[in-house]
Amino acid sequence: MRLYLNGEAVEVEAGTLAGLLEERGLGDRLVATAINEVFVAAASRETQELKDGDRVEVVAPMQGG
Amino acid sequence: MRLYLNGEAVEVEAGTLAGLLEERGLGDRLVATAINEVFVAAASRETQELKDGDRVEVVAPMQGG
Amino acid sequence: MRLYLNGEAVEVEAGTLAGLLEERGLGDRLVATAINEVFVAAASRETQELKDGDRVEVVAPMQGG
Amino acid sequence: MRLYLNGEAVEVEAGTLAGLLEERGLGDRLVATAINEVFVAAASRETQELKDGDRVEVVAPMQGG
Amino acid sequence: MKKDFYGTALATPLMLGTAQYPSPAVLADAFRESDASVATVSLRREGGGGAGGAFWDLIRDLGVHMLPNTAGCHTVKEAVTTAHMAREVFATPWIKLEVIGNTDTLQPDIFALVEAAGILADDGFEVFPYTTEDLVTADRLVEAGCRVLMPWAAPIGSGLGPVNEYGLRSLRAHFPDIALVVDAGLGLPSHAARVMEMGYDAVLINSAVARAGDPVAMAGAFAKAVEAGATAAAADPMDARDMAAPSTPVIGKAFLA
Amino acid sequence: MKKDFYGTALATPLMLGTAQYPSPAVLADAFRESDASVATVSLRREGGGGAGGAFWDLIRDLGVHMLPNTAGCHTVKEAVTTAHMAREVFATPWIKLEVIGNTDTLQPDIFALVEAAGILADDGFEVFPYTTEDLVTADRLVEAGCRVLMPWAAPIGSGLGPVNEYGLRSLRAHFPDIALVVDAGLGLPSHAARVMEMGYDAVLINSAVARAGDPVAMAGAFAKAVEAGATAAAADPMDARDMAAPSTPVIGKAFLA
Amino acid sequence: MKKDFYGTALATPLMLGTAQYPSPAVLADAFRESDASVATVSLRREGGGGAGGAFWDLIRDLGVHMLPNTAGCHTVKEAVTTAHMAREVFATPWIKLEVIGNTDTLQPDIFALVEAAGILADDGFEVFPYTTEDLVTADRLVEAGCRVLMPWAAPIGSGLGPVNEYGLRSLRAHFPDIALVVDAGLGLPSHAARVMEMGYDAVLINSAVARAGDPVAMAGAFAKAVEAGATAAAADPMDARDMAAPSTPVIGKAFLA
Amino acid sequence: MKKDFYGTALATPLMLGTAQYPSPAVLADAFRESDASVATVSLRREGGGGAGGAFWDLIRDLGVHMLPNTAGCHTVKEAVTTAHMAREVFATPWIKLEVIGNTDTLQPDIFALVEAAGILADDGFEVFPYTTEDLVTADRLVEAGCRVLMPWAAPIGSGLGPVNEYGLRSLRAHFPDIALVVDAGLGLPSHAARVMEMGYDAVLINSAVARAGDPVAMAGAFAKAVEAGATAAAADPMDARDMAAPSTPVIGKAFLA
Repeated sequence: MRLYLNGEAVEVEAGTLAGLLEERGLGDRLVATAINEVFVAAASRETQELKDGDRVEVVAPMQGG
Repeated sequence: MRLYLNGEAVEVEAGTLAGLLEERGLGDRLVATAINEVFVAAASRETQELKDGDRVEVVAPMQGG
Repeated sequence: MRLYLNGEAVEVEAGTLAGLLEERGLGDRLVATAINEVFVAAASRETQELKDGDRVEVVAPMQGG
Repeated sequence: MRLYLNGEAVEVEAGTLAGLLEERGLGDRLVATAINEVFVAAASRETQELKDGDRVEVVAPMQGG
Repeated sequence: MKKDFYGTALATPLMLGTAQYPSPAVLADAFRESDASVATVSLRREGGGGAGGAFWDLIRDLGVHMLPNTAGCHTVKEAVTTAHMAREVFATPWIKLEVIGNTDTLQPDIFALVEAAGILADDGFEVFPYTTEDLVTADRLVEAGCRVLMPWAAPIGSGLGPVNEYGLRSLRAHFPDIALVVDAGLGLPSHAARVMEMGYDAVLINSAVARAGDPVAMAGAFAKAVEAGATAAAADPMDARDMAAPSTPVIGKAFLA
Repeated sequence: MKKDFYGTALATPLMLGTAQYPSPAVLADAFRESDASVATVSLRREGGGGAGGAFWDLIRDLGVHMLPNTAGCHTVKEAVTTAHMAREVFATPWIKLEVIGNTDTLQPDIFALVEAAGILADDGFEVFPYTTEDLVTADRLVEAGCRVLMPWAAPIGSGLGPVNEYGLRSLRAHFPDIALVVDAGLGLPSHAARVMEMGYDAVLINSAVARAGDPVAMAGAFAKAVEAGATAAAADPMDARDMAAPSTPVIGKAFLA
Repeated sequence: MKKDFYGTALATPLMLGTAQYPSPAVLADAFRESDASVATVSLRREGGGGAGGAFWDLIRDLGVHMLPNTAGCHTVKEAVTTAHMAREVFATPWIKLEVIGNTDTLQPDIFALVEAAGILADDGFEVFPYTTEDLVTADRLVEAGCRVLMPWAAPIGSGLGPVNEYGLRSLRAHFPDIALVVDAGLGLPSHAARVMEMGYDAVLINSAVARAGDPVAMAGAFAKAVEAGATAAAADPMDARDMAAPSTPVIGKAFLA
Repeated sequence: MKKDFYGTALATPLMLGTAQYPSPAVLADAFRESDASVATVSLRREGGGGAGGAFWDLIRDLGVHMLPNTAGCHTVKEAVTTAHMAREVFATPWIKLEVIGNTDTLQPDIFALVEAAGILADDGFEVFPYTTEDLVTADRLVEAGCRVLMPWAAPIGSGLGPVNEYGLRSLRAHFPDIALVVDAGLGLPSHAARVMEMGYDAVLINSAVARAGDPVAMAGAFAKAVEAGATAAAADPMDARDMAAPSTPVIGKAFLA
C-alpha cells in the first residue's frame, strides 16, 4: 500500500500504524503519531488500520524555544 | 399602554412608533429609533406597532470623539 | 581667648590646636582639623598656635554617598 | 618679498596689506583679513606693512550651518 | 501615495472630535482654525429639548465630513444597532466602529470589533474600526472589508503619545495600501507630526484640542503639525546616524590657531 | 513670554543654515519656503573667484538676519579672530560662537567657549554660544554676558533628535528669561515641534533641510513644525495621564445591549 | 506574592529554550549555569536517526520541568494535534501554545490562540499561551481556562527588549493573580531584570542565550538578572523623582569656603 | 578588559554609599549582602559625642576599600581642604571629588572640578571625579591626572536611571582605557545592569539601596544586577534586529494543517 510518511511517498507492507513503525524501525522509538492531521495515541497504534494515501506523521522530541 | 422610553417607564396612548414620537413632541425631530435593541428605520415608524413593555430608544446627534 | 569651633563661638584656655582638642575632650578622637579654611595636619597640631577669632573646624568620619 | 597668502607661499611686490589685495585682484572684494592669526581691520590695511614670512589670511562670506 | 477613505479624498489629514469643548462657539472656532476635514460625532438619547437639532446645525455648518462613532458600545449588537441609527441620522455610510473591551483603558475589544466590522461591511457600511496596533487583527479587519484602520497610540484621553512606536511602524509597513489613521492617545502636536512622519495617512484628535487651555490655538497647532509631518514624510528625510557630520564645510577654512 | 535676541524680535522661531544645499537656487527656495528669520553663514578663504561676493548677494536678497558662525574653530584665539573678521564682513555684532572640542561629536569645548564668550562680549559682540545642556556652563556663559544660549540636541548632522530631553527641560526651567535656541542634532520636524513645546524660543536647522531629498518641501515642514510647537506651548496643553478618559460623553447613551 | 504555575512552584523565575545552541554540550552547560527551572522543547519529524531519543535523554538529565511548545503552528487544528502529541511524548499536561499569525513578526494569532486554548483547557491541558500584551485577549484566555499568560516583549529573536513597556505594566496591573511570563524579544539581562522589577513572575529566554558569543556565561548573566529583578520588586524600590536629593547629609558639614 | 582603580583591582564592580540607612545594623547587613568592594564615606563636624569613631569602626569592620568624598563642597578651596582632611582621617589617597555646581540638580561644577582635580592629583591624590558625561570635561580630567571618571546617570538621589544613554555610550567609546564608574541617579538594578552591559567598569549606588523598603534585599539585588551586566558585556550579546527570527527550527516540522 502506498502512503505518505512524514511527507514522503512510501510503499508499505504493514496494515496497522504499529506495524508501520516496526517496518520502519521506529517501533521502539520515543515518538508520537498522527494520521491525516489527527492525533493517534500510542495505545491505539495496534488497532489503527492504514489506508492507501494516508498521511502519517511520526514525530520525536527536538529543541524548541 | 406602558412602555419604556429612553429608559423611563411611560404611559402612552399611541399604538405605533410614529404615534409615540408625535405624542412626545418628537415627530419633527432629527432622531433615530430602536425597539428592544433592534433598529427601526424612519420609514417603518408608521407601521411599527408598539406592545406593552417595549423598550423604545430615541436618539439624536451629539458630540463625539 | 575667643574663637569659633565648628561654627560656634567659644572661650578657650589653650594656646595651641592640640591644646584645644584636649580641652574639648577631643584629644584622642579620630579627627581632622582646619583653621580658617586651611588644613592643619595632625603632626602640626602641637605647634599650631591659635589666635583670637580663629575659625577652627574639627571633623570626623561620617556616612557619605 | 615672500609670504604666505591663505596658506600658499607667494612672492609679492606690495609692501602693505592693501597693496597685496590690489596686486592679487582682491582690492574690491568683500573680504576680511588677518596677519599671523591677528585680525586686521579694513581701515588699517593701507597702513599695515607686510614683513617677509607673514601669514596672511583673506576670507570671504561662505555657506555655514 | 496619498490614500483615499472609501473613495473620498480628504483635503487635510486631520480628523477632529466634537466633544468636551467649553462651548459650541469654541468648538466652531476650533474647527475653523484646525482646517480639519472630518468631524467625529455620536448619538445620545433625545431628551426633548432639541439639543440634537442645534448640534446638528452647528456641525453641518462646519462643511466637513461627518464620521459618526459607536462610542461606549461594549457588544457587537449594541455597536451594530448604533451604526444603523447613525447611518440614518447622519446620512452617511461612514461609521467609526468602537467596541470597548476594557473600562480602564477604553481599548477596543478586538474580537467583537472584527465580528461587528464584518456585519456592517456586509450591510454596506464603510467601516473605520478603532483598533490596536495588532497586525493579525488588522488582517482580520481587512478581510472583513475594512479599507481604513484606526489604531490607537495610547488609551483614549491619556495624551501619552505613542506608547508602542515600534508596533505602529510595523503596522504601517505591513499595510502600505490601507488608509491608516492614528486615533486616541495623542496629546501634543509633536506626537501628531511624528506619526505622520511615520507614514500614517491621518490622525484623529479630540481631548488634546478640547481640553487645552486655549482649544482654538491648539487646533491650529495640530493643523500645522500634521501638515509638517505629512510634508516631511514625502520629502525623504535624512537618515539619522550616531556620528556627527559638519554642516559648515571645513575646506577652505582659514588657519588662525 | 516671547523673548528677543539682543533686542531684536524675530518674526519666526526658525533659524536656517546655508550649507550643503544642492544649489544656490534650492537654497534660496528653501529659505522662502521656511519663512526662516535668521540665516547662519561663515567665512572661508577667498580663492579669487569671487564666490564670496556672489554668496553674499544671494543671502542679502533673502532679507533675513545674518548670524555668522565660527564653525571649525578649535581654540579661543581662532574663534575670537574669526569673530572679528565676521563682524567686519557681515556688518553685525551677532556671532554664533562655536569652539569645537571633539572631532567625532563636533561638540563644544565648553572651557574654551566660556573664555571666548567673555572676550567677545567685552568687545561688544552679541554672542550666540553653541553649548551643551550643562546648567553650570550656562551659568558661566550668562555671567560672561550671553543673553542667548544655543544648546545642542545631539551631535551636529546626526539627526538623532534630543538625546537628553531631561537635560533640555532642566535648562529651560533654570533659565526662564534667557533666549534658548536648540542648535544641532534635530533631524525631523517632530523633533523641532517637541523642543518648541518644551518652551524653547527657536531652533536652528541645517542638515535636516539641506540633506533631505526635497530640501524646499522639508523647509516648509520645519516652518510649520516650529509654529505648531510654539503655539502649543502657549495654548496650555492637557496633562498626560496613565489612565484613559472617554472623549465622547457616556451620559445619555442609548441602552442597546 | 510568588505565584505557582498550575500548582507547580518554580525554584527560579527563568525558563530557558533549548534551540540554537552550538552543541548539546553547550546547551547542557548553559542550563546548569542558568539555574533555569523550565526547559522549552518541541517536536519534529523522526528521521530514523534517533536524534529525538538522544535529545530526550539530554533534557531529562537536566532535571528541570519540560514545557513543550507548538512552535510553527499556524492553525488551531495544527496546534491542537501538536499539543496532543507533545503531551504523550513528554508526559506532561503543560503546553506552551503558539499559533503564529504573521511570518515577519512571528506574533501570535490571538483569534486562533483563544480558540485553541479553550479546546486544550477543556481537554485537561495546562496551557501557557504565547500572546500579546492585549488586555482583552488576556481576558479571553483566562475565561478559556488559562492560569498562566506569556506575553511577548518584542518579536521572537529580535532581542529588542520591551517595545511597549506601558502595555506590559498595564497587563500586570490588570491580572494581579495570574502568573505572567514575558516570552520573546528580550535580548539582554537588563531587559529581563526590568520586566521582573515590573512584577512579572518569570521570563523565557532562548535566542539571547543561545546566540550569544558565550552562551554559558550569558546563561549565568540572565540567572542573576532575573533574581535581581525579582528581589528588587519585593524590596519596595525608591520612587524616582525629577529633582535631586543629597545622599550625603549636609547637616554638620564643615565650613571651608 | 577588566580595569584597575589606580592599581587596585576591585573584587566586584559595586561601590556602595553609607548614608541614609535606617540604622547602622541595616547598613552593615546591606554591605554584606551587596558584596560591595568599596564604601563611600565623608566627614562631618565632630560634636564630641564620638559618633565618628563608632562609624569608623563600623566601616572598617566591613573590610572594603574606603572612598571618602567631598560631598557638599561648592568651591575648589573647600574641596581641596576637605580632601586633605579626608586623606589624613581615612588614611587613603583615594578621593571622590565632588564640587557641586547647582543646588537643584546637585550636578558637578565641571570648571571647579577640573581645577580641583589638577591640584589634588599634583598633590598625590588618586582622584575619582564626580562629573557629567561631557567628553571634553573628561579629556581635561584625564589631562589633570585622573585615571578614573565617575559620570552621573541622572541627578543625585533622583533614581531616574540614565537620562542620556547616548552620552554615556559615547563616553565609554572615547575612553576605552579609563575606569568609568556610573555615579548618581540609578534607581533600579536594571539600570545598573544596563550600564554594565554598556561596558562601564563599576557603579556607585546609595539612595536606591538605603531608601528601599528593604535595603538589605535591595543590596543583594544590585549585587546580582552588576554581575549580570558585567558578565553579559563580556559574553558578546546577540545584536538586536527589527525583524523576528524563529528560535525553534522550522525544518522537520510536522504537517498537520
